[in-house]
Amino acid sequence: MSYLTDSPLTIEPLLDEVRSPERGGIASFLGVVRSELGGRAVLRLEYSAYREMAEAECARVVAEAEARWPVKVGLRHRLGTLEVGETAVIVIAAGGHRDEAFLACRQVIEALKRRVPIWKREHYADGGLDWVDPGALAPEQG
Amino acid sequence: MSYLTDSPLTIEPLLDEVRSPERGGIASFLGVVRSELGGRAVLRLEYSAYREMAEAECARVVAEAEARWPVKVGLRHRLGTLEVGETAVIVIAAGGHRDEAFLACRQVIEALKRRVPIWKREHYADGGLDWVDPGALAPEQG
Amino acid sequence: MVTIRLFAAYAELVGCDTVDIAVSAGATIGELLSEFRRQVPAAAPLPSRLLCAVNLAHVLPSHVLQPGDEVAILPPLAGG
Amino acid sequence: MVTIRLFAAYAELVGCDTVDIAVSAGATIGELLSEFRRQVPAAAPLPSRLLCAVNLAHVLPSHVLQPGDEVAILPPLAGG
Repeated sequence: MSYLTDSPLTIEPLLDEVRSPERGGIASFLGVVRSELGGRAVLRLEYSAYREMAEAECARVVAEAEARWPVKVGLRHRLGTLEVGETAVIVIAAGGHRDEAFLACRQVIEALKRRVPIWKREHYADGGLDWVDPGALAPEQG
Repeated sequence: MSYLTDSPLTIEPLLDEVRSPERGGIASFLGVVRSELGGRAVLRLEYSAYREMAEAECARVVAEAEARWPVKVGLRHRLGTLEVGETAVIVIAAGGHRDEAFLACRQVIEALKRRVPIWKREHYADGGLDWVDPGALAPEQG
Repeated sequence: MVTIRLFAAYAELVGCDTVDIAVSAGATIGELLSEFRRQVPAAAPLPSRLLCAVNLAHVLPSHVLQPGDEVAILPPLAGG
Repeated sequence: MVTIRLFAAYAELVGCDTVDIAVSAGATIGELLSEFRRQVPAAAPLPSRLLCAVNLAHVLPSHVLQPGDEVAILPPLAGG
């Protein structure tokens, strides 16, 4: 099983991986390529990663969430070139109740953004091209 | 558009209703029929509603979330007989960023459970049959 | 005369989906519920606090009824 | 000799994916980074604080290197 993929992401297959009759609450998050960043029109994004470490760090993030809450976590991040509107990441947390599902889902996407070595380069409509540094954006951006 | 349906729920069509190039963060919640409640094995659930009011209240819940946060909300609740593992409700909140998506999604499922006139009767493996009263369960149940 | 709609567990307990209750003009939901309990013996097992809706929206017991209102008594909600 | 892997913006800036840096046995990541800046002029534009990983896990500058470690310098993370 790999947390990274070069293929388009859809939620149903990942949902099927975490569903079970004991898990009545399933929270999920999809990160989608937005059409603008910091006021500039975005055409597409190129995601790259330190693949071996990203896989290892995703596994740790998932294991930590599953140890902290009674949930099963599904996680996939896409790499390569993504057009505006395409899904870059999916996190799913399935638990007995919605509290733990929401908390674990949120925790995993926050940890992924903070810890997993993935980078993106944005291609702007004005012809520009920039590596994205979330720390350089306004706090609520990204 | 109706918030209630008698057909099986899948997330993709509802996702397509709320996706847009400006909405980079999509949080969702699926409520699934659990195999046990209060220690008793459940076979299936029968959902019924005060349909006209449930539609009106769902519309109010969605409008309130969309007024409070910059999000587009999708909401569907299934009625009729559902087997264990089937999806009873889907909430999706799509926003520019994940904060508002998570907050709105959580708010809508909490408001639905508190305000929308829907009822369920559980059929147990031991042959019993009970109307569910979430207030009579332990606080974190349901 | 006000028609009260009943649902789910309460419709089963009382044995019908609607009941007609005679109340004076300008009565509140609280007064309607008192009349309902007096005129319908099968309502005895219902809890003392009842959730009510008028015209498809939740209301408090102090809500004053208008002619033509659609009134409903709602069992504990269990959606989701 | 330690091989440092570079990625994304940093690989572009420095102009290569790996650089070999000579350090003494028992050096820390902080000492390796100082050597890296001294031995590789192209590293000058990199920020003063650099995120590092050893053997596929994040480490602090005080981390002591072992023979055979896989060392990486990571640009600001931007997944999701």
